[in-house]
Amino acid sequence: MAEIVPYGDTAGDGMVQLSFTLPVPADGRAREIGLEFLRRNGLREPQIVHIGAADREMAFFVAYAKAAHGVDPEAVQGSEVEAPALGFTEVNALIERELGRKIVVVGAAIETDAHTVGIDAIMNMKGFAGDYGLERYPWIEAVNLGAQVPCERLLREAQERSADAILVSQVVTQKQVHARQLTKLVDLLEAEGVRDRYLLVCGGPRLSNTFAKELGYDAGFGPGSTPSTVAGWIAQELIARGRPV
Amino acid sequence: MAEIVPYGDTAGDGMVQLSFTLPVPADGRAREIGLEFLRRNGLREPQIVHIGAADREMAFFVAYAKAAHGVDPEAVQGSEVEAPALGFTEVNALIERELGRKIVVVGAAIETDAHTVGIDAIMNMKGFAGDYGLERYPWIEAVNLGAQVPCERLLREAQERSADAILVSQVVTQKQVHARQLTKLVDLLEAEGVRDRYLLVCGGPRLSNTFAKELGYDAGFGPGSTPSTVAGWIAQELIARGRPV
Amino acid sequence: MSLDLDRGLTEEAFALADSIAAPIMEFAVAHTTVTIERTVARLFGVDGVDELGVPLPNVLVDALGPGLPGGLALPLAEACITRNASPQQVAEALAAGDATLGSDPDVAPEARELAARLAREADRRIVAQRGRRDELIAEHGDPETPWLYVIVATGNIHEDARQAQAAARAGADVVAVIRSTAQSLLDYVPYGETTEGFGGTFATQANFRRVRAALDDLMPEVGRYLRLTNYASGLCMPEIAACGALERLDLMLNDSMYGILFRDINPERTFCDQYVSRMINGRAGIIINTGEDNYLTTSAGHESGHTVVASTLINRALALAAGIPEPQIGLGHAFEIDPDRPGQIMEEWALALLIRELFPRCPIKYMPPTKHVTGDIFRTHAIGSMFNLVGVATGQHIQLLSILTEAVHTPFLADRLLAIQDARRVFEAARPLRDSLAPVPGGPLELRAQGVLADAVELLHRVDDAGMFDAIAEGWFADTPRPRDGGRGREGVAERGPGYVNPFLELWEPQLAGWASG
Amino acid sequence: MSLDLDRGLTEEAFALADSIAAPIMEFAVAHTTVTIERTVARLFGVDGVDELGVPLPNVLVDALGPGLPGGLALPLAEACITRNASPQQVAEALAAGDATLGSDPDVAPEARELAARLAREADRRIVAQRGRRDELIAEHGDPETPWLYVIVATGNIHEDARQAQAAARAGADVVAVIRSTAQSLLDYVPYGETTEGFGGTFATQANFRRVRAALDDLMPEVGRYLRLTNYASGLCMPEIAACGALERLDLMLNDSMYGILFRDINPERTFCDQYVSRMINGRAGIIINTGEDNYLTTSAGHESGHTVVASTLINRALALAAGIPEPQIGLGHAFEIDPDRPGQIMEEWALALLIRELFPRCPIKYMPPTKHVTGDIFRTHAIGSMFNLVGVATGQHIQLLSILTEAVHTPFLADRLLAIQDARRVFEAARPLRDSLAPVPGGPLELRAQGVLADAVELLHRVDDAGMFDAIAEGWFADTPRPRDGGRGREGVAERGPGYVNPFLELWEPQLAGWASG
Ligand code: B12
Ligand code: B12
Ligand SMILES: Cc1ncc(COP(=O)(O)O)c(C=O)c1O
Ligand SMILES: Cc1ncc(COP(=O)(O)O)c(C=O)c1O
Repeated sequence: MAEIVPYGDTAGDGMVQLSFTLPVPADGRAREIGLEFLRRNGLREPQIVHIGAADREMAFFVAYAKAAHGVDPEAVQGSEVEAPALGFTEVNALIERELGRKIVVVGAAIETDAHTVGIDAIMNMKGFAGDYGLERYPWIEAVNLGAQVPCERLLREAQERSADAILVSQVVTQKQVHARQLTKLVDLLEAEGVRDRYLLVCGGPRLSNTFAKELGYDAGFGPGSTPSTVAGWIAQELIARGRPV
Repeated sequence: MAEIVPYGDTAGDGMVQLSFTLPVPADGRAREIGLEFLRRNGLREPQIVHIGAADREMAFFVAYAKAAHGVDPEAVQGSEVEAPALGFTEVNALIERELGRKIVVVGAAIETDAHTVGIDAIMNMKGFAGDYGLERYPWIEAVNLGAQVPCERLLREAQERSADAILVSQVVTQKQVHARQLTKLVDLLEAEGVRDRYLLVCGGPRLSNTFAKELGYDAGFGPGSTPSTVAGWIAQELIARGRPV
Repeated sequence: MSLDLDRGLTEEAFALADSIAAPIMEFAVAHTTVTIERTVARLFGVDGVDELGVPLPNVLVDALGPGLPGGLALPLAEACITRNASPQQVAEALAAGDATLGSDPDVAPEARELAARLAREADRRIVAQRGRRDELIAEHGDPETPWLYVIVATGNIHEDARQAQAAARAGADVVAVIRSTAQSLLDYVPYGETTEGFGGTFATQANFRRVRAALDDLMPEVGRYLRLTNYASGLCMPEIAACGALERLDLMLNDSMYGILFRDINPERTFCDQYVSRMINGRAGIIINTGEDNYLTTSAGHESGHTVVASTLINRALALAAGIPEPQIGLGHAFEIDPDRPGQIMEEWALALLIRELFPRCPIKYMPPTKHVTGDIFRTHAIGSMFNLVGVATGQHIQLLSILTEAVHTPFLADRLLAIQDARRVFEAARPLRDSLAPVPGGPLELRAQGVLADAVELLHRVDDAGMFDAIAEGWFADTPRPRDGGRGREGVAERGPGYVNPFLELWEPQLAGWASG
Repeated sequence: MSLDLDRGLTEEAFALADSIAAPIMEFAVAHTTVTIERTVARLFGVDGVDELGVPLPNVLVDALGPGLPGGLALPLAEACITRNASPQQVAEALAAGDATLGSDPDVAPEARELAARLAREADRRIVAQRGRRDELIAEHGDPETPWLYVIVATGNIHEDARQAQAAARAGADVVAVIRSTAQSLLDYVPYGETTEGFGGTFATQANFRRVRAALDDLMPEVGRYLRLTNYASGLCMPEIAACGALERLDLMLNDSMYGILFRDINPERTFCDQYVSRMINGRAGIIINTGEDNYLTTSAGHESGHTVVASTLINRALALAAGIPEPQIGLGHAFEIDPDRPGQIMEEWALALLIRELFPRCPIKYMPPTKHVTGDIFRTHAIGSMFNLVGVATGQHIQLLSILTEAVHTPFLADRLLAIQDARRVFEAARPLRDSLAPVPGGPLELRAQGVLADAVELLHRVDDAGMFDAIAEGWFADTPRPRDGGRGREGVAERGPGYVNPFLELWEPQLAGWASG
């Protein structure tokens, strides 16, 4: 397939909107500095449509410009987790039929992260947006350890319960703290030589499946994920891996 | 001076915000396509923070990323029109003292453009944001021809009134119609061999001084311009050019 | 939400508006214009252009000569009879230089009959489209108010159609195709599907049809009737109204003064044209939308609320006089006070509520902030959201959505999407406010509304005394003075002479409920 | 704007809250904690860290040993006397292994006197800062309400100071420096100016001083008093309150349950700590801010309004019991119902008005939408603008501004600017709404407010019956069950034994108006 470019007013115009702050005063020279900044970053026909003073020596810009490059969607690898479109009942039936035993899942918001609403949405009874959480699945044993759980403790719990999958939530991303903490868990699993024993899954609003895989996870779930998708993926994956009962 | 980069959360982080629409469905592959689009346009560490369906085959993205290039403000040429910071009284006094006669100014919104609020703000009695318009200046004779004035008519009026300056407003910019119409006027003046007789000034919300100069104008006034700045610049420029009385 | 309005004052306001409308109507019914005559041609089925691209209705009316003696209907019908041809064939022959417009007294009675028959046929087509609309509404459902009204303006009718569909999928109820700059100054209606325009797309009958079909196709998918809009105002009001009637537009911008004030069209011309165009809109079941919002772009919004109110009253009187019933009179007003002005939101709320209460049966149309928004698209978006709140809390009927890039460019696909999403959210989230909050008696909002009404009545008194033509010449509306004999298109106005025949007027005028009594 | 609230019901609500607070206060006055004792050290002037980076107040209290026999004041004073040294010198010597905490009965009477004198000195410093605040307000002026409250959260105190200044120049009235993740779980207060933090910057006394100075410097330029805020809640409530008192913070987040519910801190620990920290806040003239907004992040906003109301009543009762007068009790609540829920804006308006009317003398703090906003920054910005409208229309006192990137990252410099500009505009534009609109009696908004109040009273009854510890263990607040003996920091709680001495309590407790009677 051919390259596509952004669609603003009409097909093929390539228009993108930008906003940014430069450490210069919002004076008569700001516009040209902003335009030059955009040109240097390869943007074509830039227009600055707003300049506001964000401080004495700080100018906030709103701009429109044409992107110089398109993208060929066919050539792009990677996507969100592809899970079977199964509901609560189907997933349970699948586990019962194919595995014949409960799947054990241990989850937590790890290290410094205290945001539990995301992992709770996936794991707790109540679930998310009308979709029941894993705790409610008769064929899943779900243990949610809550907030700020050190990696060491999470691993210990997983080992003690012979978990099939470890679920990790990371919400705070400032200064890449999530990447560091997620990597810490992978390192720990590898150091203990148990990485292959678990499906390792992470989730959070700033995570993508591709990024999760780069970090060494089996899957990553982004914003708006639902429990049934997660459950469906885990069940499917365990079955595919032919995990012994 | 050194290069500067955008300031998002902290100095030097280079963060910019973008939004754009790509003609792809807002499905599980959209995020990676959006990220790849940003990377291909040279943006670093792109994050897609929102994907919305703008149509069946249209996805709207909001993104943050780091700009790959900074800009050296010192190296940037061009700026808004630099006019003396004179008020109504000073400008009149200056004209009286240095030229000793009224300046004649003819203005219009030309060709297809019917937006007169901008040129009225500069020329009519009432003015703009509490700053009187040129008509009120005792030492300026200001003739506002209004909307949708053909270039030919504007030139004829300028000639008949022996104008010193021609003021042109252009507001509609879709498909570069303003550039075409502004160029038409310059071409006409040059064809008639009278380009040098007039200070040629344009204005409008999407115009900049630099762009105006590229098109062959003496100055261009952007959004928020005030009558006294325009009057001050015209007076100063006529004096500098030593125009005979 | 309800204001404590002085009944005496509101009755005075309506009576004054009727009195102001009367002399205008007297002028209108005594005159015709080139575009009114071209409308006859169009409704007789004449379409297409000659080899120079001149529309055939123009070719016919040009052939009629200055003064438009007797109107086009009879000479055209005579030519049809003499040549045993359709009006279209006559027009084509005329364009080719093979025919003249007959003035053959022998066939006159027959011609009158033919003209009357052609008019009845046209009327049936119009009424059929009206019926079709009713059917489709019954089938697909009518959206809740405020209707979400968006514009498309790419210049290319095919892109417009695509974006109209995208908007409808996102939740738009009404789609307007903005016209290319300066079309309103053309003394003809362009022809065919067009793909080049600036700031908008040409209003042509074929373009109407193109987008109409795109929306009709989508109704089963979106599960509601989708309305289409275009602009009548300009030098061709009745012709465009006729195109709209034939192609089942649902709303049309049709203001009795817009052309005068904002396009420098001659006042006499406009008053004749608006009358006939409105008669057609009325017959077609089309909701007209007036353009009072525009006043606040050339005058200061917080000072000119009363001119908006006065104008809506006059526009309504003139619409009733053209036979349009109140449920089709979409009076316009706007959220257009400088947002940096202290108290702005309260003042906007007051005006919106005032218009709502003055015209409880009219599908009033609320226009978004435009003039005081800037390239700060975040600010514009937030101001637009406030506009949506006021719209739903005061029970507006048609809400033209605010676009975050209003001060930048004609709306991008995604700009419109953001507008629709905001309106949907705010309308649902704030709908119960209308029954939840009431103006405090004597509070700032109620006082503001009462003050604006009082000022409007005062202005109406002055207009009534001066007469409408003089009031306009004085610049009392939109701060834009327009003399009665100035502006474009006056040469196209002619007295309806004693022999003047217009079978459409014969058909429709008697049905008017008697404009003088409003 | 005023709701027709049932006076009987509101009085019942206040009485129930007092009754619920009583057993908590009984527990609090009978216990001390490690951080309460460290607070004594801090107020005695002890600061700094040992060579391992352990804060000297911790070194001292660790030396006291488990059970905190008798409290720190006497042993420390005794050591001072025996060594003829200041508390700081004693602490340094202790850290170096050169000293022990004395328990020398000979000097006991002298030590009691020294302790009392040191406490009076500390009190004078606190009162002096309070006086300085009053002076500066008199000199530079106090902003109109709603105050514009923004957060900075870069992790680096110097960037924070710079951004605080930028925000103040743009119009912010209150600046909060958000703490680094998980600081509240540290059982010590970090030391010195810090430049590394995640999601925020460490709360240290030096950091307080750094931003305080940045804001003080700017007051002449911006022409108003600039308020500074930080967080007391966590494992070190009274210590941080002491630092805040000494560095002239103006507001402090201080919730009687936040640590329990959202940081899994032991309930007994928190109830003791909140009591002493509030006593200090009260003395320092600092406005406390409670954190009811957080409930709506773990519970559904439209279902849990009554838990917010119940909690504000309890928080108020506990604040009064700690000697804080109403003008310093900044009860928190939030605009946190799902914006896609029909009627959301009406329901938010109802809750905001209810809180306003229940606590007319409290500087109530209104928290922005956070949980239901998304990466669609345009939508978030518009929702924030609506929050600003409701804030000013219902007369909120402190408005924590909504940031368009709430769901994305801690606020960028420009994000905060956009928030401030929106708030300034909306506050000015909508201010007169408060006197313009009133709830329709029996309308949806009034019914909603009355319903939430009734549910709150019902919940208070249940809490009163069960007792607070059990109510929390049941998960009645924030849908988060916390057992009395669970959570962090319980080992740091000890009974105030018979020999317990705390000269600050001796100074401040008798001034309390008698908490049991509210
Ligand atoms: C609620 C909340 C809190 C609550 C948390 C309560 C609790 N018990 O969780 C409280 C008030 C305690 C809090 C505190 C803080 N927070 Co907070 N908080 C939020 C908020 C408002 C909502 C998060 C939320 O609940 N979303 C709803 C859930 C359902 O969505 P979700 O997490 O994305 O989860 C979904 C998916 O991502 C996925 N998912 C998530 N996890 C997992 C795991 C697995 C295994 C799978 C499969 C899927 C999955 O499935 C879920 C359902 O679809 C966000 C802002 C926002 N709107 O996003 C800020 C936010 C996350 N917080 C932030 C910060 C910085 C903090 C603080 C550090 C300071 C502060 N600003 O107050 C503290 C300290 C927290 C700490 N130590 O970690 C920042 C993070 C910035 C960044 N990107 O680095 C945010 C973005 C706000 C901001 N703009 O500053 N916070
Ligand atoms: C008012 C208005 C109208 C009024 C005009 C009334 C009148 N008599 O002027 C009406 C309703 C008639 C109108 C019609 C149309 N408009 Co219009 N209109 C606007 C609007 C809302 C405000 C413009 C304005 O008055 N600004 C206030 C003045 C004071 O600002 P200004 O023009 O920038 O002028 C300042 C400076 O630029 C400078 N300046 C300007 N000119 C000059 C000249 C000189 C010599 C100097 C020194 C300085 C100077 O000084 C002024 C004072 O500071 C804008 C949206 C917006 N907010 O910008 C759309 C807008 C300009 N219109 C637009 C369009 C497309 C149209 C139409 C084609 C269709 C439509 N959308 O309705 C028609 C046809 C017009 C035509 N043939 O040209 C588009 C243009 C898109 C683009 N960039 O191409 C805009 C941006 C709206 C949009 N987003 O779609 N419009
Ligand atoms: C009533 C009315 N008619 C027509 C138009 C558009 O006219 P034109 O095509 O001249 O821009 C407008 C635009 O604002 C209007 O308000
Ligand atoms: C009352 C209260 N205290 C403290 C905090 C911050 O605590 P921490 O530093 O644990 O994130 C918050 C944050 O929302 C709060 O609402």
